[in-house]
Amino acid sequence: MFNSHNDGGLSRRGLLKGATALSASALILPAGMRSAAAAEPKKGGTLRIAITGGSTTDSLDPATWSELFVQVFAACRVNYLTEIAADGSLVGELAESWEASADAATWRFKIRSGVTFHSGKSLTPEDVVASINHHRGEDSKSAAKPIVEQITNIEIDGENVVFTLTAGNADFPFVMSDYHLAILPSADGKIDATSGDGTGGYIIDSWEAGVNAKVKRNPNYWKEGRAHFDAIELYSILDSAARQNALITGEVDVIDKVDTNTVGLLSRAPGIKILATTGTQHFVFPMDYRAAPFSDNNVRLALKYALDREEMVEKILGGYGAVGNDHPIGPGDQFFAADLEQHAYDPDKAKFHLKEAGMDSLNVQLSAADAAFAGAVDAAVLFSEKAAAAGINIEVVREPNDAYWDNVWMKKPFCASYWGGRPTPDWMFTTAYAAGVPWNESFWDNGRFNELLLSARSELDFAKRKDMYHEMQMICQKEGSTITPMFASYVMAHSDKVATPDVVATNWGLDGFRCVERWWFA
Amino acid sequence: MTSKTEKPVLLTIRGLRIEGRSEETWSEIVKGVDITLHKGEVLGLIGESGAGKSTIGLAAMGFARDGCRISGGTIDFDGIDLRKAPETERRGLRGKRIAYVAQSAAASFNPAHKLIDQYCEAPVQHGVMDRSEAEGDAVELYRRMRLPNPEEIGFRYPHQVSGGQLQRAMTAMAMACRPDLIIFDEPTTALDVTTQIEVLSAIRDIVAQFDTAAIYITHDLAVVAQMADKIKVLLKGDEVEEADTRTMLANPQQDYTKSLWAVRSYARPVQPPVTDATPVVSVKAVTAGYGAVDILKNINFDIHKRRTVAVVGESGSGKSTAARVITGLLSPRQGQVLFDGKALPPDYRNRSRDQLRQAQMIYQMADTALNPKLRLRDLIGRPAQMYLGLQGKALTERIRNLLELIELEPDQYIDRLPSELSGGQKQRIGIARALAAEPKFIICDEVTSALDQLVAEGILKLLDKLQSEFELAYMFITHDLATVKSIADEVVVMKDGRVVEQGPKPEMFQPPHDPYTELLLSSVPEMDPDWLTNLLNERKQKENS
Amino acid sequence: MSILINLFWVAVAVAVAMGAGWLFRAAAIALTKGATARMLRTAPVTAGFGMLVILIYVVVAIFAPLIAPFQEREVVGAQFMVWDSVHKLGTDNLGRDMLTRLIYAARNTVGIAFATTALAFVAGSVLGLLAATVGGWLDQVLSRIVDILMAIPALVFALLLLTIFGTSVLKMVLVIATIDATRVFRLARSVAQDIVVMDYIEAAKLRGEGLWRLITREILPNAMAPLVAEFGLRFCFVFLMISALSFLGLGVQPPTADWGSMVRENASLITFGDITPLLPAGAIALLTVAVNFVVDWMLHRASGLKE
Amino acid sequence: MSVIWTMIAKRLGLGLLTLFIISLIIFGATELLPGDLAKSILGQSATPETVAAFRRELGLDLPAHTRYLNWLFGALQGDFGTSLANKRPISDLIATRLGNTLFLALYAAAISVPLSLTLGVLAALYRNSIFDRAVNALALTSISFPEFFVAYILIFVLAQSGLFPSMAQVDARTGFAEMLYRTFLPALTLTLVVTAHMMRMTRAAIINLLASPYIEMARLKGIKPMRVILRHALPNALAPIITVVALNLAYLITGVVVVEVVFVYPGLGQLMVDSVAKRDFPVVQAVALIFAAAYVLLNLTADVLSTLSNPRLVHRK
Repeated sequence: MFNSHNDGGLSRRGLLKGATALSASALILPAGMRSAAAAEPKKGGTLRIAITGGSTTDSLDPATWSELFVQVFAACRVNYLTEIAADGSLVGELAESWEASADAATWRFKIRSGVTFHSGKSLTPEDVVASINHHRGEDSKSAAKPIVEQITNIEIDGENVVFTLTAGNADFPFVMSDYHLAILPSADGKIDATSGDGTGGYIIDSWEAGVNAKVKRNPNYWKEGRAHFDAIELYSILDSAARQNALITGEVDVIDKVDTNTVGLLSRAPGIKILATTGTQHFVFPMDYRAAPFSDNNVRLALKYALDREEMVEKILGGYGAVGNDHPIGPGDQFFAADLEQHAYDPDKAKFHLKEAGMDSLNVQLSAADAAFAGAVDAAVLFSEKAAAAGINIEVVREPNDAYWDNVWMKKPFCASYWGGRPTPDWMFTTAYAAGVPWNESFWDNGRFNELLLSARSELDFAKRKDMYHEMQMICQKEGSTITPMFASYVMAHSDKVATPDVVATNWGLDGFRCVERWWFA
Repeated sequence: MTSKTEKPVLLTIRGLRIEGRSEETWSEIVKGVDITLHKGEVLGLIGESGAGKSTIGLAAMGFARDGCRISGGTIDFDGIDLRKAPETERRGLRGKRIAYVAQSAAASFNPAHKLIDQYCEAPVQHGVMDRSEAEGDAVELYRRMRLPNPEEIGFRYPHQVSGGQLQRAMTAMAMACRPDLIIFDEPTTALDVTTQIEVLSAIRDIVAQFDTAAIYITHDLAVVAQMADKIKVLLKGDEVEEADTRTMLANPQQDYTKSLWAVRSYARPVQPPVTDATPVVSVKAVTAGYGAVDILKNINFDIHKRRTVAVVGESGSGKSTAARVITGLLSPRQGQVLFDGKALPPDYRNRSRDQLRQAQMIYQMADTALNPKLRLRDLIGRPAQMYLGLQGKALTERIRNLLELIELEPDQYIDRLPSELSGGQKQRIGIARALAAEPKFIICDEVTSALDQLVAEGILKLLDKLQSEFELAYMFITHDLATVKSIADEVVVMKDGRVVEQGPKPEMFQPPHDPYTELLLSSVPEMDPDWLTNLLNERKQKENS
Repeated sequence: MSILINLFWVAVAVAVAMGAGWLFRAAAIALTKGATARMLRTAPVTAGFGMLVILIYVVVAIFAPLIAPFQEREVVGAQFMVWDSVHKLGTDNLGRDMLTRLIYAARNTVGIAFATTALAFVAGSVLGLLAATVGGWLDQVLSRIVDILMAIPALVFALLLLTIFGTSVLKMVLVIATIDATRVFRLARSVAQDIVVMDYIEAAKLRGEGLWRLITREILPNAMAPLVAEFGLRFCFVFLMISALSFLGLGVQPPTADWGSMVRENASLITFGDITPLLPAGAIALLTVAVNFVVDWMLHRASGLKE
Repeated sequence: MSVIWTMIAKRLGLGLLTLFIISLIIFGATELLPGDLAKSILGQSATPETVAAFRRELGLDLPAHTRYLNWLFGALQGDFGTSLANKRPISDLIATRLGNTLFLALYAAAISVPLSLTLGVLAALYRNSIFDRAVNALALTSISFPEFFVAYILIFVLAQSGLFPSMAQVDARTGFAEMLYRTFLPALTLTLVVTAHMMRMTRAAIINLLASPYIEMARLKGIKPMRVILRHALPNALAPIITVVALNLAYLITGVVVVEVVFVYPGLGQLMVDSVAKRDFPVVQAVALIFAAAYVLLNLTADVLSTLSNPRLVHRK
């Protein structure tokens, strides 16, 4: 219902899709813990961050976390079994190490010793079991329930916690980095979900839901070379102009989700640095493959040629992003099909395909709300404007932000949507493009594509796999039912007093929520 | 009398010209008037509405109302040139040396403050005395003004005090700084005749006691005759003539003045007595009121064809309530109203359209009785259209015909709005609207009391003419006995919701009277300058005896 | 010093505006005759200025396609281009011509605001007059309902209703009109209560006039002055309501240009001292001031004060 | 005085009825909103099982009328329940925010009411002068800018120069002077928004009376113009002014969500909007009732004061 919540919807959905997709496959193997920071951090200072997505209904219960504010707040207070490092690799956090059975259906995590909670209680494997169980079971109302459903049993074996899965999953350690799966202190096999206690680098000082949270450094933090600030204040600022103002007036040091309309102006302000990380986040317009007129590939192609991607990157992303080529694989990916012809704005081609489809003109409705992604309505308007030259009439329908994912997404035949992206093509394709999967938002079903997806998953030869993914990208581009006009960066801004590591994580905004641990005052 | 003119001159006005603005154009409303007033002298300014008498009175204070400006002449008050003096100096005079008594004390007292607070304001603000002195002084003056409970009355709010008392309190307030000059602007016009006597005598006495000069503005000759040393007659901003009171009354020079005097003599011929025909309207033993209070108590009277029954009484006597019962706006608790011998449904909403048509009403205030947004065509035409079903040409013809009946030129007036008419013309429209329904019976509720005498005269004559032409029965509600004298066939005198006396007019104006009728009759001012003095003496003797 | 210069320009602008107002009034008087000219002669310069502005807005709104240099939704350049000879007021965030958008917005905004206000007034005043005329239980029921609706904060109420029913222009008009109608009802009722006690209403009732005619012919014409004055203010508040709704994500459907949403879209630029967002806001402000200048004059006439 | 007590009793009774009906309306509206708490908290991750579990736990699976009656009986016993979303008692949730909202409302009122009355009186005194017209035009301009826009302009002018903070962050530890300083910009924004309305009404109500005979009488008593306005016109113009002031105070309490968002001020408006978005019905209900009660009470106060300001109603004959 309210604009201010769009931003939140984004992260919530992204993770979940990503997290479920993990069950399919992943290539990243356990690695030792290493520091992401190259420069020498200094200690001290109070970091003030203005963040979107805070709400008065926020809770300390990890089962309900969904928006950026609570995610960053959590990163201050708690740890997980595993952590995604700034370079995208997986490192252990509260798990010192882990190993899998040969079929990858049993996972044994060695729990770090000598870690204490803020309350002084020592971390035990029981706490881990209780923390994960909080999301499981019949009565679980956790957002993370779908991703822990694969766990059939959890056992303690000395310092280890052993997870038994329904089937083999090489990516299970990845799952354990999910931000819901915070490790909290337990008693009698249950955690107190709302105590606010944790093993993290900062201890709660005060918290008012939807307003602010203040934490101070945990003097007993177990991690070396992390959590440099004396204290951190998180402010929930929903209005993007207010966030900018707070940064300009020096009332906060870091803001997230910079308004792309004015990012250029903000970058020229003295003492302010823009930080943009480009990863896998991309914006899409899925079309319902099952329904006319989108069931005709010529119509889909006509629409793909009828929008100006360069302009969208420029005007919707403020230049912070890259054009998309109607498939979900980002240009940074090792499997990216660079030689694929780039779809560009070409009204003649669009007209041609329209004619092929036996039409002189096309009238469609495009549903959008800024809940889908910031600027979605404007993007739809630009689309509509450019498409007119090709005889395509796109009527932009602005839907309420409120309940957009409930009422519009996957319900209206043509709408705006977004993906946080996934580290591997298989993961991404499996989440949203494989026939019949829950988040196949376009209801696309391509035999050849589905076949390739299965074989690629089990193919170990890199060259062959590359060929397969290449072909899949091409199929997606030529026959897919999703228009992917752009890849969007996470755009943050901070005062030049704040120092950041050379490598900043791209999996989420604010250094994968971990700016609170990884950044410092220069 | 002569002694006063030997006193020093207080106020000299020469060639006074005042302009008024309407719709962004200025036009002269006072056209060169001269006034000379000696200390302690009372000048009566008399004229009809629009004569500029109030404007002149205010100009004597160096004051012009919003939308007016003094454009020429000199105003010299005791050596001070009020036109040239700065506003602060003029303000210093007002309330202190020149005071003002307004027509309606009820409207001119601030409803938010107690009387005594308002009394004390001028003396304290002008630094004449401090608050406690002023309060003591107020009690003294209230006593002299013969107000009841002089110690206590000042602590009441204006709405808690009756109109006659308020008018005296206002005179007391004007006297607070012992001014040299008081402007009385129609101070008794809004009062009942019996109350008027008390106020007039109190004013006259206090002015004499403090030897204050006064300008007494009124349209009522008989009143001014009691109050003024000399009289100036005004007509449309021009001076007609000025003379000392007795001379003026005895021997007016100008035609206009004579015509003013003559008004008083109109009386319609005496009608033959009624036979035993069925009365058009018959009020039978009606008791009515609001809530638990009975306003009317067992009222009976009949009105016959071609007859005018005047219902006379002071405010609160129930005469208007009687009209409301007849029209059906108020259902009686007991009794009934017969029309042509048949009982009317008590509530107008249950009456048939024809019953509604047969009884029409003309209101006191034509301003509020005519919808200001409708043109005369619609105002008059509507009843004809509704009751008689006239349309198109026939309707227009009827409207023109009605306008002719009320002596207004149809071509000129048919498309005017009420705001484009004079007071008398508006009242004529009210009459035409009643006639348009072709009724048998018309209630005239104080139809002339808001009008100047000459105009009222015209209306009365018109009503008279129409009555004989259409054989109408009139119920004429009034508090003015002069009107009764000129138009009534029969008189019903009411007091406190009861009929005190009723009968044919000639009998009513002949003794013996009911005491209340006697009081009413004797309270009507007469042109004799000694009338008030004599009357008060008479009453005092009666009380003593 | 710069303040002085700014003040100087403000003074010049005011002088020019008043001069234009005076000229317009003079021209209007010259071109009309009879009662209209007499009425116009009572208009102060501010009212002349107000009428001139309203006239300009109406002309712009009606002839928007002829006046505007580009199409309403046409993307003509990069985003936020500076003012130049082609794009007199630069471009907006999507690279649409700002001047064009402003001109079309006049049509849309004024149209929507007018429709909303008109609807609110028809509903509010008919019910208000009815309540005052009939009185009794009808009055009680209607007044209580209005009291209840007014006790729910307008913005929250609008948000609830729009979320439930969706955000098409029609629904927005209906929702805002409903909320505004409660305010109009109160005014109409209180004005009518003063009128129904007048003798001419009594005369009409005694004549046997029906309720409808009583309301439309006898009461309504006399209640017009305060209602028109309220219309002026309400009309302007509709822009603000739309703007506030658009702040909360529920405004006019894109790509329709409307001032309220345009203020919202460009508002964050003010943080950087860019005056672009002042343009639509200024358009609203100018119209508000103009309408109320005229309304003030009409109220003044109705009040009968002669100064 | 008994007149007033009767009126208060009657109006309070009506007020309670109003609150009851509003609670029904709000309940109905939240029922009609698409989605429910379970869905909006879980978002896209909602699966039928988790949603069902959520509903069971919160009692959302009960029929609507049962839930309403449960709430109603609780509320009648003074127990407004706990937030569905984060289990905190609603009274805790609301207490500080109500305090903040009232503080800001009173702060804005403390500036705007005297300001608008003064300006209104001066405009009436110097009516049709340059001063009058300038004040009028400025006031109209200030109300024709959307609130958030006024806020941005004030931030640009007053916060970027470092005079005042752009964020009105306050908590229980903030001292009074600090509170005044930190909330100055939101208070000023609201002042600009409400002043025009009150000022225009003051001016109009006074000017309306200037043609009254008693005003002319006062002038003819030689009273200074300022005193004529203050002592003679103002007391009689109080009723409409009080009504408008009450309306605006109600607005300051109930209608400032936009200002709260821009200045990051933790008030009730934001709580209401968040709770509506999350379908947290008991919180929505409680806040809506507070708003409605504020409106009812302010109106009642206005009517009582209007009555008291009118001697004709207080002192019967």
